[in-house]
Amino acid sequence: MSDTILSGHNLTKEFITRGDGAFSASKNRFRAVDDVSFDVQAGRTLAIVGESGCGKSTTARLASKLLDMTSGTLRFEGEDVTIAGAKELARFRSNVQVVFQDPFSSLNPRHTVERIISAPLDYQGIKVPRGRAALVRELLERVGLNPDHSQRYPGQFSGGQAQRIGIARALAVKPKLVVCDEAVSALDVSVQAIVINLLRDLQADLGLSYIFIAHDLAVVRQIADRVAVMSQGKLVEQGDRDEIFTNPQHEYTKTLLAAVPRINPEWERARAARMAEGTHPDQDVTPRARATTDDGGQA
Amino acid sequence: MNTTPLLEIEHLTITFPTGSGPVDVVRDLSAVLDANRTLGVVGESGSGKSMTSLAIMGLLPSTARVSGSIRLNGQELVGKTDREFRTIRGEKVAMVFQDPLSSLNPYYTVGLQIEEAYRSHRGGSRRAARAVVLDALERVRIKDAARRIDHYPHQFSGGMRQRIMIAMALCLEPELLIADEPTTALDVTVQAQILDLLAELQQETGSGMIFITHDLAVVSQVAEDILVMKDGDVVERGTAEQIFSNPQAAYTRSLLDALPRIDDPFEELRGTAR
Amino acid sequence: MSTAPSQLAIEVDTVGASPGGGAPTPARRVISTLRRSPAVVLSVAYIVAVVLLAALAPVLASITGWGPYTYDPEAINADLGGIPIGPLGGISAEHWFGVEPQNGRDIFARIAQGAQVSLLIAVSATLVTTVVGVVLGMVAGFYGGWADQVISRVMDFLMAFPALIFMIALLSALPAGNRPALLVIVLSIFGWPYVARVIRGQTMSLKNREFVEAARASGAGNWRIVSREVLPNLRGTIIVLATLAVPGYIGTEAGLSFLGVGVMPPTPSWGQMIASAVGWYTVDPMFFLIPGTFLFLTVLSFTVFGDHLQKALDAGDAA
Amino acid sequence: MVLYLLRRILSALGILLLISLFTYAIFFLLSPDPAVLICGKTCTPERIDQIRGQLGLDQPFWVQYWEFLRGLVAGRSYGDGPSAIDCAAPCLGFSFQTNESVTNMITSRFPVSATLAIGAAVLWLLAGIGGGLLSAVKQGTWWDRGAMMVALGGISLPNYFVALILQYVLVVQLQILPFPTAVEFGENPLLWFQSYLMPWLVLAFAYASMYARLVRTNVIDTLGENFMRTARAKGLAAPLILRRHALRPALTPVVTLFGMDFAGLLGGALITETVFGLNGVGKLAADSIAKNDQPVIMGVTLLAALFVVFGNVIVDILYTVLDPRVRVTSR
Repeated sequence: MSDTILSGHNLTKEFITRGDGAFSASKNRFRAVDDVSFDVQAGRTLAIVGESGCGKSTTARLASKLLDMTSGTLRFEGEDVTIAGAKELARFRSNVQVVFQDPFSSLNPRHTVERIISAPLDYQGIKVPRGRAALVRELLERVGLNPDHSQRYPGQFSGGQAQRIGIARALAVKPKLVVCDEAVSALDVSVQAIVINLLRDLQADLGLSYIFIAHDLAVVRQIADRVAVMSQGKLVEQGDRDEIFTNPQHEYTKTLLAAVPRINPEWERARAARMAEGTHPDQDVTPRARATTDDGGQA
Repeated sequence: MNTTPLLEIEHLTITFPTGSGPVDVVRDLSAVLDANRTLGVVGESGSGKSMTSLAIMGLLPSTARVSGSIRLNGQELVGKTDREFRTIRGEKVAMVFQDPLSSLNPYYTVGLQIEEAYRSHRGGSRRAARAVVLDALERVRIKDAARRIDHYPHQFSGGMRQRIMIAMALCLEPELLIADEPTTALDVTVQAQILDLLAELQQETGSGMIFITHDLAVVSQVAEDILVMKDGDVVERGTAEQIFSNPQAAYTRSLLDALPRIDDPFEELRGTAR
Repeated sequence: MSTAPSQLAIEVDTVGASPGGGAPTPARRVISTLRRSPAVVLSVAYIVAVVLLAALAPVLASITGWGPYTYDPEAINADLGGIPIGPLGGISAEHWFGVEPQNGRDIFARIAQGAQVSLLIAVSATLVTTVVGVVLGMVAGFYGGWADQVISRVMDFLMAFPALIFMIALLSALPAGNRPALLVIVLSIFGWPYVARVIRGQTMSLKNREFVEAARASGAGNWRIVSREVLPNLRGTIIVLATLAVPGYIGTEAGLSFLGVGVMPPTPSWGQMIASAVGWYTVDPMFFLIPGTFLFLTVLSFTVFGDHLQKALDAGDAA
Repeated sequence: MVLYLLRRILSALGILLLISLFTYAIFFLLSPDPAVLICGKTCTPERIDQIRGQLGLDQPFWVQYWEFLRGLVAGRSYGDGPSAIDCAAPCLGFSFQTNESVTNMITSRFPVSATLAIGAAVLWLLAGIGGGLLSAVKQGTWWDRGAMMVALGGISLPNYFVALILQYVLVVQLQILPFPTAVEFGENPLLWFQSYLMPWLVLAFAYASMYARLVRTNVIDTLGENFMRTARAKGLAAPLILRRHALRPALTPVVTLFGMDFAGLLGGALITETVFGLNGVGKLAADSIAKNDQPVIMGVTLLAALFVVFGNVIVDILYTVLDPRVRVTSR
């Protein structure tokens, strides 16, 4: 039985938008996140899904304290961190890290990979006895990149590689929870699969918890333990993965699931049968091994 | 049956000069498409799938070198001048792009942007063209079309903008429609609507369609024939059923393996592969 | 995930092909791009020459034997109203660029001295406006809120000012004092908003980039984010703005001196030399052509260099 | 829309008020006593006091400033009784040098500055937009390179230097044009045209260069937009694509720039007017500055500020008309 690591209660975030048209100065309140509650279990993954503008990314920012909430409470390991002082915030930051959607935008193009990955240590004043360079090499290796590339700049990597750098950065302070905000959305399918596998391996090895924000239900199905569905700022349904996918209760969840494009199940079955028979001449080409070379991970 | 197919591409190669010598973005591509059928072109970024469609439209940058043959109803397109291509574009082949917001000119109403496509080929009065535009907007299910015709692109949602792009493409009733990642920028529910719409319209008009996408699940729903591309090469071709139930190329298989599924028949298999 | 724009496939290749070891830093790439352009090389060579001319003005004066303030009655023809003796405004082995009509001061010495004055004013004003503009622009762009409101209103106000007329009026009303210093102050007051406006805009867009959020999530405070994440990304913009500000200030200083409210005689400045040549342009065109050409080429060189720098930096960002 | 206009005009008036306050304060603080200036060399302390009283110079700063503002709006009279001098609104006072009404001085000079500005604007818009557009379309050709080189020269050459070269070549050496003189159009249209020709050219050259560079960049950027690809994919003819789809997005920012530049020039082209001896507002400013004629400097500065500030307002309004995105988001 796992413990709750992070819980949000009745989280609400309002933005005040100034009518940005030239003719109005009226202020509008826009409720991006409306009374959202969730628990993240230690070592597990909570996925938050929804379409664009549903408030899932704002929820991620509230959960990682990148935004201050309008109301609600956030607890980390039972401790209220809704309003955190400098000390509590520092502790929170060393426990909760974020991986962002756009691998290039989230890496400072003017910094070397080593500087990027060691930045959290630097910002939090954490000393590394065996040296930062050594830790960075280790982390690069851990996420499947060439440790000799630590002096390169982000622009010299492919999208999938850049996203691994973002993951390595998140791991540098040994966090307990990683918030992945659309972390695989910008990647090609084959690269996506590798990064998802990497995230799963890291979870198994390090006991990480994830909040996984995504719009792609098929991806969520692969990684989530629990799923929360959001629409227009509200959390419309929440449950264990299989429950949500096989027996959705809310109308919106049903619509969402129905809209996901599927391959003809007969074709899928036929292929599965062929694969099980092992009739393929080059059976050893697993997606992972294959795609790693495509991604250039260890190249 | 010995009629000419709608579109015949033979040994198409597209080359770009770069600082480090010429690079083939498409190599030796051949394909055939008949009216009322859909050809899916699948590949990841940089596979050259979009270049092929730009070559059919004559919209490649002037530095591109094209060899091989593209025949539309038997008429050779490779080597045509920009002026000659004008009678093809819009009139015979129309295109729907990925990002409908940046593909529409923000300075003009959607009505005018559809109307100018129609009038530059068919001429006629603005009043007559407006009726055609209204009809096109209604066919793509834009509610309150009579009012919306005078709105600007930024006043529409993403899905609505893509409908407008489709209306623009269909107002001249082209024989071939090229849809280049038409649903990639859209939410999944909107994507489903747009895919339905495209299928319905194709049934009405009987045009051929080339559907370019990176998404295998989407292409499995819309296309009868499929080309799988990688780094400018066609690695596999076949009917949708062949590709999905019995893929031959290792690359196709790896793509299919990597594809996350909403109802996953391979759960256990993948589990062991890990 | 996106459809390939024309170069995508090609770019992916070149990224993959970069050598394993010491990859070029962005700065080195920009410099090597710039060195390939002959226009840039010529411009930089000219700028270096003018800077040397300015720095070595006293040395050069002792070599030629003519200082900027020394009269040479022998070089002018008093009977003809004081026009220089000899062709082309009296250009000779002794006076390399000829002499001024009426008093026979050596033009080469005055050009060199004028270069010193003009460059000093322009570079100082550039330094002041860049520092003030970058600091205020970043504060306004990063913090937003009332800080932004105050700074932006002041910027609007200063930019709505009819700056030239006002500068002239102000300079004419101000006591003589240290003219170059006054010029720097006046140029800076009206110059910083143009820097701040660009920096503010860029800071606002950088602030929303994910790497700034990433730094915040990593535990960085505002100061660290500004100095370590935002500022390095403004470096290129700042360098370009400063490079293009120098010719602007050189031109404005020359214009003000031309109108008689800038650098005061006898201290030479290029604009003021042209002004004093106005009365002589029919009989001694070299008198305005020489300082005018120096002024033109200096402004041109800085502009060419700035333009190319901007292009090279933009290209570097796109890659 | 009305509300927006009102707010915009109010804020413009606010800025004008601030500018007037600053200008007034600076002259109040920095200038020598105007009474001494007016009085001349043979002056008794009584006479000075009398002048100060008449001009209100013995009043504190805020009173003087308030009187000045009131004079602008409602007119004022200096001194009292039969010796009082009336000054109708908008009253900017009287020149210390000539005793002329500053308002009259400015209105009589304004047509010259306007003529200069309009003529130059026509030239630079034609050359700048035409040249920039052609360069963009023929990007990389010899025409493009040549035009951009000329434009680079145009933005780097100080206009008084160009003026001197032109005068030297056209007037002194080639004798194509006469020495510039101040002639009314009615007197001698040809001479009038000839005397304005060089100032127009000089002024237009600098602006045309700037505009050509801007237009070229904007058009090239627009040509790379996705909607240009759509326009081509529709099969539109190349001229229509250029005219309709490229030009409007590319030229909209130019409208903004033009509004500001033209407004600035209406307030007087100081250097050009001075070099060519054109009796416009700019030359008036330069002359009054040289003679320390405060009321005139104040008047000219305010006029220039008025044009710049309201030029800004007009440009903003125009922008909302030209760019539908700005127009409609506001509803």
